[in-house]
Amino acid sequence: MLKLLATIASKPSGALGLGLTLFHLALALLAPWIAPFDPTAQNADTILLAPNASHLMGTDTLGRDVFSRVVYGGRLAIAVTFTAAVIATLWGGFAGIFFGTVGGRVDEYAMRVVDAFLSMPWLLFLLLIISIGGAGPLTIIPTLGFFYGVAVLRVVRGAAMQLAARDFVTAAKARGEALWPILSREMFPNLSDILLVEGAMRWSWMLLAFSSLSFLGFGATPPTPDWGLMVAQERGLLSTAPWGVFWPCLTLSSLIIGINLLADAVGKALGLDRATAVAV
Amino acid sequence: MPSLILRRFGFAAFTIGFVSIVMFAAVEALPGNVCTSFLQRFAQGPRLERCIEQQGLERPAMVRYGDWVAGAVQGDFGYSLKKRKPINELIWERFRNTALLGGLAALLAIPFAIFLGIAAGVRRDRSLDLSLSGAAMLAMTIPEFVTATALIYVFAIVLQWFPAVTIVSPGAGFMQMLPNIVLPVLVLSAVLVAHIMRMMRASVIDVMASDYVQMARLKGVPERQIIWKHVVPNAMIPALNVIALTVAWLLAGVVVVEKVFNYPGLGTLMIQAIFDRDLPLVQAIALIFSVIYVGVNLAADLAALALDPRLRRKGH
Amino acid sequence: ETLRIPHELGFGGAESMDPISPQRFYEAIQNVYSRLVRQGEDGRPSPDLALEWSATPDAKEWTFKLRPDVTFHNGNAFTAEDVAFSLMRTQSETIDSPTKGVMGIIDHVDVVDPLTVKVVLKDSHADFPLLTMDYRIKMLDAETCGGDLDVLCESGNGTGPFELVDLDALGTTTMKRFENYYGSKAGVENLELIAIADQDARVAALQAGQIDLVYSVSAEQVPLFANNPNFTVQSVPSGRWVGLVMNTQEAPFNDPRVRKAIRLSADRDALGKLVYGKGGYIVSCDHPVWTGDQYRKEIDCSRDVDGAKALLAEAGYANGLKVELFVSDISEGAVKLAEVLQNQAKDAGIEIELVPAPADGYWGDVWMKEAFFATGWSQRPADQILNEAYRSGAAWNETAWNSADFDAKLGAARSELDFGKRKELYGELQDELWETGGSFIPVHLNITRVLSSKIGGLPPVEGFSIRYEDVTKNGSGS
Amino acid sequence: MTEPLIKIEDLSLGFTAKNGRQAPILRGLSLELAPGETLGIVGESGSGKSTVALAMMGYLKSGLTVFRGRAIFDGNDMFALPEKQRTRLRGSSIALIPQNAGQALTPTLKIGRQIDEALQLHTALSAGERSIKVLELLNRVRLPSPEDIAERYPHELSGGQQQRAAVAMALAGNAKALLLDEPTTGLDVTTQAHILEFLRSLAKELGVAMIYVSHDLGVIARVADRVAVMYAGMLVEEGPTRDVLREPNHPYTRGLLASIPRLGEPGILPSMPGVPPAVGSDLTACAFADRCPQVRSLCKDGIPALERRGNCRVRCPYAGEHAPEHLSTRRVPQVQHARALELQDVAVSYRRPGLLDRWLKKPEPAPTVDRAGFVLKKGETLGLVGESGSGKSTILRAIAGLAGTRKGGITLGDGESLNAPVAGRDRETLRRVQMIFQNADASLNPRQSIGEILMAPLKLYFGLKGAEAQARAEELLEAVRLPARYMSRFPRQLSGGEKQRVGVARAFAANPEVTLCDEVTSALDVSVQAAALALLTRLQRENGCSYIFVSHDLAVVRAVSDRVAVLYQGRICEIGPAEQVYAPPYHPYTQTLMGAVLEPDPDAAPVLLANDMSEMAPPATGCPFQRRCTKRIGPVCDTRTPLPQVLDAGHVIHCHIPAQHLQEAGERLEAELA
Ligand SMILES: Nc1ncnc2c1ncn2[C@@H]1O[C@H](COP(=O)(O)OP(=O)(O)OP(=O)(O)O)[C@@H](O)[C@H]1O
Ligand SMILES: Nc1ncnc2c1ncn2[C@@H]1O[C@H](COP(=O)(O)OP(=O)(O)OP(=O)(O)O)[C@@H](O)[C@H]1O
Ligand SMILES: [Mg+2]
Ligand SMILES: [Mg+2]
Repeated sequence: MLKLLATIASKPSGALGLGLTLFHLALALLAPWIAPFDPTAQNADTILLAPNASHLMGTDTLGRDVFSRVVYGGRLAIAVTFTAAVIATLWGGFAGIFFGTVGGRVDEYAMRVVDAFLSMPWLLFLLLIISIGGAGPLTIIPTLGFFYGVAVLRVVRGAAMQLAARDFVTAAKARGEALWPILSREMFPNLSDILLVEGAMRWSWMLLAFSSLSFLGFGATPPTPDWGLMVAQERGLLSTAPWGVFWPCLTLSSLIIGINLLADAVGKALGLDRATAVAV
Repeated sequence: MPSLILRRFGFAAFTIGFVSIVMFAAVEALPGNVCTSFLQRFAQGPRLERCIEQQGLERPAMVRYGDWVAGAVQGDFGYSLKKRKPINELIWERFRNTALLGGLAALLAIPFAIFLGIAAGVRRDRSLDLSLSGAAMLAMTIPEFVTATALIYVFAIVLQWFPAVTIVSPGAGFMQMLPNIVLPVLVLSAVLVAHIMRMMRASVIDVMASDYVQMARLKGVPERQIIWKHVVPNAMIPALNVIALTVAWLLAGVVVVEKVFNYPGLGTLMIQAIFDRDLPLVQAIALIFSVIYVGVNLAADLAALALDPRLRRKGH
Repeated sequence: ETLRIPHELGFGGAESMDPISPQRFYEAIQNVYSRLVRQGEDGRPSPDLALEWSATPDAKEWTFKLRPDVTFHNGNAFTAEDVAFSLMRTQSETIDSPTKGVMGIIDHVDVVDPLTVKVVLKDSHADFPLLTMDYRIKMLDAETCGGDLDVLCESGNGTGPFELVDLDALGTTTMKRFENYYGSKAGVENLELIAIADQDARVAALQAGQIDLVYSVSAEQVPLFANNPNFTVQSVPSGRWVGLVMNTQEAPFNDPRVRKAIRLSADRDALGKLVYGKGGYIVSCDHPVWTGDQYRKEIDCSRDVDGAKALLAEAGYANGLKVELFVSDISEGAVKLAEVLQNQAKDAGIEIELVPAPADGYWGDVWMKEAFFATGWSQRPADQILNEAYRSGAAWNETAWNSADFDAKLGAARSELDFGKRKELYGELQDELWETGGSFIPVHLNITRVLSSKIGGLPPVEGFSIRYEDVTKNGSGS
Repeated sequence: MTEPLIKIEDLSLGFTAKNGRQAPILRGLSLELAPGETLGIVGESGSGKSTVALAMMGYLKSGLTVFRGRAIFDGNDMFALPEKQRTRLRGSSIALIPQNAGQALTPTLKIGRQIDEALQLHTALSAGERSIKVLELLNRVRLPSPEDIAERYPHELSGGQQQRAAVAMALAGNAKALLLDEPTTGLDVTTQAHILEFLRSLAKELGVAMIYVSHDLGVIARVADRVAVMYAGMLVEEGPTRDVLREPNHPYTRGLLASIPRLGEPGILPSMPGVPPAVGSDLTACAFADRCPQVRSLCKDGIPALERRGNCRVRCPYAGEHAPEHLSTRRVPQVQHARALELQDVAVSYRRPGLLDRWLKKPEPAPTVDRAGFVLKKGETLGLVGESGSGKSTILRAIAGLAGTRKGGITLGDGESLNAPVAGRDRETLRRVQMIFQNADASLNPRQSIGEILMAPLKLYFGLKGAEAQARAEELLEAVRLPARYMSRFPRQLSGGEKQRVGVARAFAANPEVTLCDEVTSALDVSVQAAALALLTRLQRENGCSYIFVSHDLAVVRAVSDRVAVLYQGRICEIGPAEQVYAPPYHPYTQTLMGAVLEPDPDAAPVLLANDMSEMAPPATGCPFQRRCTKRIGPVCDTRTPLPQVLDAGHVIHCHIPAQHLQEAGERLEAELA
């Protein structure tokens, strides 16, 4: 693990990705200690101040400190998408390994269903679910987790199939190992790299999706500080108070870039070529 | 060959059927029904009864599903709860607008992206590749609503080249639409180009390392000819399906783009329908999008079939 | 030249050309039809189709002298018959117009001669011309409308400065100058009403030069245009407000203590400052009558968090109250206002969850449908607004305010001929609204209007006082 | 001597290692090739054979640079030439025929189109003339119906046909020199023999010079005039084929030749110990010193020079000294009377009819393997030979319980049925049958240490855990002659031969009664192969277990088997004691196989009997070999399944032709081969 980190950090893009990701995680975790102001505190005397010494990134239309809001602004998005990414990776990964290993008719039929799911417009389906279940993490996390899991499943299953054709898996099957030891001991260790990279990639796309939802009004709701919501709220003032839009955009994009670079670097360090993954 | 094509069509039909079931089931699974979730506090008395009657909710789910599908095939998606109008009257104009937006974006982005992907893949790790890949990475990670906002600021407000929001009558012709869709198409294309380019690049790099490209070199084929005759068709094959999937998934971004540009398309209609909890309308739009997506995938499948002689072998 | 103004698509395409329809297409009827009495620049009644008017001493019978030689867009002559028709249909039970409550005071209308009408009221009303000044009391052609008092009349055939060319509420509605207009001919040849539901989008469209004016922008949007030679910013003090509405029949708002607690939890001045900027507003105490109105009652409505908490505890919400508030970007600052109240009410243990709704169709779909939602009203005279919004059964009685006592007092106030006593009665009504009403009206705000600097002839006046026929573009026209 | 066509002068090339050090792949190589001459290059995998071949075209794989030396073709220094001229030379004057033609042909272009492309580049012919020329070329490489082939895509040709198409492409530019990089590796023996004969005649007809790269000395013996033996990027011996093969001078060449099994002298061969030095490593001594049986102190002092000896050049100061004789040991049969395994009339098919097929009442395709029956005694080795796709692996998979549906019965010696698939067998039954796989690399989980790999069966079958399992695993390693410290290593840290030993150890961890060996040596270099065969033989002697040994190499099978079964299209053609099967009478198919065997002997010539067409599926009725048989006797071959003719000592031939005739035909072949 340490060696992997060292390999990643040895390339500038990998180091940048790692740095950005860790930086954002730290920011989100330590927000209460970093943010100088209460991110929801409105103040009529500090409306739309340009960046200055006490408000490093200026203030918004309700006089709230943009810096504090930006620092807090990733918490919900990161928490929601990270949970969803973990769910997606776990279930998609497990199912992918399972179907890739088992093969045959079961796999064939399952893949039909998976392909059908993949050809659903995910954002719209998410919106459909939201229209039924209402907006909120409890709707969004399982839905994101499920849909992105389908994509993970597809990728992992492809890799698992190639792996399952290798003789050491045949050897384990011939030896009479039960399914579970085959999945966990023979298959999983060889696919964990792919899962790691897939998970990271999906996580970054989910961040993008979640911020889009927030922007549309289906993700975070006021007064939660959230990057997507902040952009939606301050967007109209781009020409007079650009800081209200600029900083949340910058932080959001830098986190996504960071995760992307990190995933690329991890993939390269582990010898995977993952540029062909679907950006779902 | 014909049987292969039939198979693809069959699968597309299966997919649409499956998606429709999932969507129908998702709505069925909700506590209460379409009417109660629409009427909320007012779900009682004659209003509820009228709604239930109008939506035909007293019939069993299977029958309703059958009717829904049968209607949808004929372009009849039922009745909007909120707008109190047949859904097909509501969506046709907007479908046209969205198709114009998405279609134009795809039409421009795909060839351009493929070209860039080839350029980057061929010049792997050189400055052109690095700058293209870097730009792609940026375009992929910046949310569409941010790009859109920035473009509006620069091109509509500062330069005043294009309108900031879409202002056209529902029946407007193409020439009237044109200035309005330049910016939305740009935003959608940027993301598409980035993703497809990356994919194409990876595929080109793979193919460049293949034995047959080495062989072509050793045969004395000039580099340019190697790229266009040997690399590109073969790099396209694996990329095609992935491109289709990406195009399909990314076109969901029209919802965001339409919202930002106030564009009268299916996306904005869907957002409104969700706010209104007008589930029949939401379902209809989601189904239409699914059909488009399946269509895109089908097109990619058929293109792959045309490109790849290996797929055409019988019984494969 | 074409003047392009936005409309808010508040009814999502269901906009009607009948001025008294609940879904009246305000921007269109404003220019197509005329009133008997229009609102002058000072807000006082000024002649329009009626050149002069007078009342009997008990203020029960009002006689209007009409303008001669006026024709409708279709060439029909405008006569006293049309006035009688137009006034009487406002009371139709089947149409159920929001004006019904206000105009219900009319008993009948006598046609004295083709250019004279006598309006006989059920009760005395000293300020009756104020009522006829309402932007919906437009004169329709009885013939075009078929003379039936009980059906909507959406012909668009009026006497106004512009005639309708193409009605397209979802897109662009076009009008052209009416050449036989009785007043000064319109300064622009064409008028386009462009549907843009979203406030941000309207502002963006104005910035991009796609439209020529935005009726009202919020305080923080002013800097987008200030110091920009391409735009003119006008600020007009007015009785306009953006507020929140609690349905007094729905739990938990059916408990007056809850309503009062929410009202007490607000710091109105801070709210005004946050939402409308310094000086762009006048604090109000949930009474719809603004300081510019002669009947305004001054009330003390300073913040009282403890009081609010006590009331909540009494009402059984000692551990806090959680409510949903439906808001949309309908009028300037609506969403921000909700956010600020959310923040302020938190201190009193009231948790407000904001439920976003689309602006497009808000007035038809959300307003008056939910229990707690945003609203916006233009300036109206005291009598009109109190009757229109608080008389039980009135079409736009958004708080579902139902008090026989209140209704009786309303009647008494308008029939009271003595100004002092009348003012006192109106004051009591305002007091009652503050104590128990369902409206949250934190401030009355200045209208901040932004025009393209190509526009001329549009003085900084209240919205209902604008005369679009005088507006010019690029110095063209008269 | 004429002016050489190709001249490589002191060529060193390689990659630059991370620390900036030059890591050579070729070390000071000098070679010459005269027009019309064929040079064979042999050596173990990784010795740099392909790199030399490519260097002759002035081509370097990405990442490689020339450190020193020149490659001169026809008077041009290929590496100094401007790119444009180099490109023009390639494909016209010097052409390459790749190892895997299937992968070297662009999949999306028709064969005709690809040949046409070469013509367009290197000739001035018009389009019409070119299309005639394409057909002519296809005809010249003896492809049937050229018009048809020209319109096909590469995947629509068989492996041998692809190889021929590649040759046609190489010939398009009227090349003076052809480079062939293992053009027949991966092809069946029969196909390989056909291609080689064809190449030989081509070289004679056209007078082109050829460089033939192969690790198979049998192939080189057949085609090359001169042989260059490479080791660790260096030439260790070079000279006329006959001299090198008959009187090898370098100990490495001698070792190599000694470890190749011969049909005529079955036996377990000596192997060379150790592994070659890592690619790119710094050499300060003779690269072979560590593995050399005759090593002297002088060998470690420096890299010996290439010295002339007779017609040859040799890189060994002690080349002249007589080496100790390499002795092969004959296997002592261990066959007991008791049965270990019995197959009765087994059929296996992979394709189960789908719902649709069943509904349409489509006739079921003939099973992949049919009527397979034999008995395996305790301590016996049964060899299974046959071309690729003949169902060898399928039979093993059926026994192991991995293959699809089947009929017939498989039983262990004590009557325990093996009809159920893996999931339906109990632990004990599973334990008694074990498999060893072809590709050692793929058969070991890269994420498990050797210890874990060995302990998995111990835990599964014997419930051994912890120290006990550890101790037993170390014993197993000991048994395959690997040190106990390998327990904690991972597969990637082992050489190919070592990995195969681990695979063997894993199978023996179960203490099996029957071990199924599927091409266990075909991925190994000959010297390593010899060691693996010796290991298997020793383990059998020690454990008394039985083997089914699958290989396509007749000589190897002969060396290790007591009995041999010859398989064609999933049907047994001939089965019997090894010495009987390898002697007349032969089944016509056996005879075809025998005729195609190439021995590292300059005088041995193959006898090509049947054509080399490859069949995709077994015929529905009649003799499986009917379509390729040269001795067909009539329609009976197509309609009736041949009955077994039982000869003495359990030798069975499935053929309609009377054994007497087969005997005579076989004797004629013997005579021809001798
Ligand atoms: N581009 C490269 N960079 C680094 N090492 C390389 C490169 N190409 C080849 N090598 C190494 O050079 C060595 C010689 O390779 P080459 O392909 O010439 O061997 P070979 O004798 O043809 O082996 P084989 O019989 O397996 O084909 C191999 O160990 C290979 O790993
Ligand atoms: N999993 C499978 N599904 C379908 N067909 C298969 C499968 N495995 C093998 N076959 C087919 O069965 C036939 C016999 O294959 P098998 O692998 O047993 O041959 P083999 O003699 O081992 O060949 P090789 O020497 O190439 O290993 C071939 O035609 C092959 O295509
Ligand atoms: Mg090689
Ligand atoms: Mg096999």
